[in-house]
Amino acid sequence: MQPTTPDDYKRVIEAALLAATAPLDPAVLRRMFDEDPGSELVRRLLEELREDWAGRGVELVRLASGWRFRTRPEYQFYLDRLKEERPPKYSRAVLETLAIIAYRQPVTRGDIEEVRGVAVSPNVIKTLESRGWIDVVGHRDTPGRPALFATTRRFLDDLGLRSLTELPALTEIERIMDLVDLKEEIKPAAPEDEPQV
Amino acid sequence: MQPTTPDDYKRVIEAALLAATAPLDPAVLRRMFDEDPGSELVRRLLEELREDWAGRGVELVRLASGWRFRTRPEYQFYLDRLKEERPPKYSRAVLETLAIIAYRQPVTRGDIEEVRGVAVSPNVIKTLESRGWIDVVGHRDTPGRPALFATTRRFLDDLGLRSLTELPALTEIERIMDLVDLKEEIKPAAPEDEPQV
Amino acid sequence: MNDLLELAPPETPAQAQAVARLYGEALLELPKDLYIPPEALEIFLEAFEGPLDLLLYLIRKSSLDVLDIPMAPLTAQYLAYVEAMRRHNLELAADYLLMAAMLLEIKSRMLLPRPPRDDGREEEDPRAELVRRLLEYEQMKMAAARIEVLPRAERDYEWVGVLVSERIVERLPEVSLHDLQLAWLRIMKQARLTQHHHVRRDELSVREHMTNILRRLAGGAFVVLDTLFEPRLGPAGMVVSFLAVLELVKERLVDVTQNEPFAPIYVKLATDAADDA
Repeated sequence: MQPTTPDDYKRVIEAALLAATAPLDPAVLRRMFDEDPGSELVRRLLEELREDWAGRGVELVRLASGWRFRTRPEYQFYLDRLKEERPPKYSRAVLETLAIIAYRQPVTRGDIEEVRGVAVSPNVIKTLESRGWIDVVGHRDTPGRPALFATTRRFLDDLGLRSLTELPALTEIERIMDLVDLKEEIKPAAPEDEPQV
Repeated sequence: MQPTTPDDYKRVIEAALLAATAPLDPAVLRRMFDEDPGSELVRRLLEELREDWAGRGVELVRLASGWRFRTRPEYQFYLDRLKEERPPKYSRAVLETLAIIAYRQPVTRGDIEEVRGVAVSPNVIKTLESRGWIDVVGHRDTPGRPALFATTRRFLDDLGLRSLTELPALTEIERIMDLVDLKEEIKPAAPEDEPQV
Repeated sequence: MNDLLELAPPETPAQAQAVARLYGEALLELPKDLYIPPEALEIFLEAFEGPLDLLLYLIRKSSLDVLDIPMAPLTAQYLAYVEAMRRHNLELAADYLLMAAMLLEIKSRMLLPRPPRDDGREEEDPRAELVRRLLEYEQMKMAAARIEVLPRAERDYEWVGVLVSERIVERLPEVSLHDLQLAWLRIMKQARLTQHHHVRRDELSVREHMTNILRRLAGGAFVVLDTLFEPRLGPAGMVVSFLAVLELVKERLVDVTQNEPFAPIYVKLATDAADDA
């Protein structure tokens, strides 16, 4: 197969760019052919290709070191779901803090520490705040005027709840607890609290 | 951007397949969407995509572990010129070992040596393992518990096969061998298969 | 693939003729056929994958019938090769010597008369095992050649893999209700050692309203109490809202003021509490 028409050249260039693992420079693309199509034609074909791919999930872009196909950012949402890697997990400290805020709101850091029996690291609060799941809804009128934390709408949205009352009922939890306690009598083992996020 | 028309779904699927680093199964593709387009539609869109790409430098193929885009072999001549290094050439020892594993799997190293009549170098096995074409699928319950080797899906994918049954058929010899095994007195009139392809 | 063919030593036309003449005859002319220039011997040997490969070459080159191998000439030819190798001090693999022994053994058994077996069936041909191995090896050798010519990734074609454009977005952990439940479960288990928390659904509802009211008051302004109650919540909702206000007062989170009887009741965040809310 010897490319003769511009379309022949375009097909080869397209295949090369789709399979490339790095951006390709027009000069490099020209090297593929016995008969150099010339920089003028290659440039024109690259522009044509860019237009051919307009409106699709993949676009041809010109970068500092050459041309490259890449997926459009709008498609990342879907491609992310193909990723093998499991999403990161919050530490136990973060989850427990979140649970306390969710069930006992509004609460101060001191309240959380009292329930958990350990100090709450500022990072834990920061993690939940930056996620947009908790915020400060006021301050308690006690010495130091500690901030009162509560969960946000966003928290409900992200967990698919319409209201806090849709959180798992605690009675149910306590029933489970009793079961767990029963089991633990046989084999007691509590993992250590990991300190950080 | 929420896909609504079949074309929307097709664009996402195309982008996913173009960006994938391994074949993608229809079931995996469906997982990208909040609203499952259903296996019927996905299958139809894949067929459509395959046709859309006909006559271009890249083709959509169905392999053992799913669908994947690859360049057409006719274009390799050009793409080779962009390559920094040559693809590995496998020695006869490697290829014969691969053939024995492919056709007789699962086999131990001893089985391979029995067929080839010579010791199998550890490098041969290592070469095939590091290419991801074979792996250990178990151990034979004999003294020394030797490892049992089999070919992987990647082997099928890399050779463009959907299943082991698509491997090149073994030669007529097989039939002759069965006859030998039966110890029948037979003088085959037909000449032997020519030794090469 | 031509590789395999190229590996075989080149034959002169004279050799080819000699071989052809031998077809069907019981004997091979060893010296002519076997002559290998000493400098080529090493390369020649490397061309073979082992004794089976060498035997197959000898058989195919002489167009012998693999199912009816003339053992004497084949053995002689094979031994001549092995001897040539040995003379040139090439490291001779044990596999080659083992095969030599096997050939000699078969040859000697062929010379002996085969007594009829008790069951009346004919005694197995001493060559059967050798033939089986030769055929199986040849079959795999051909299979290897056929696999070799299959279009192969990275040699005959490339996988397509365009760059995935990724905005630098931190992948956020996912939390499920189950996670929360488990977290709470752990907390309660620990807390149980000291005290017993009774948090009921009703209470949760009150707490949600407490949060909502605090948000309403976040500006620090006075808010008319009545406006904190949303009629759309129904009587139960109104009661819960009211309980929430009472709870907030009890926890001293809000101040409730009324200038005179029947005047509007105002609610605001507790003194100074709104400053940095």
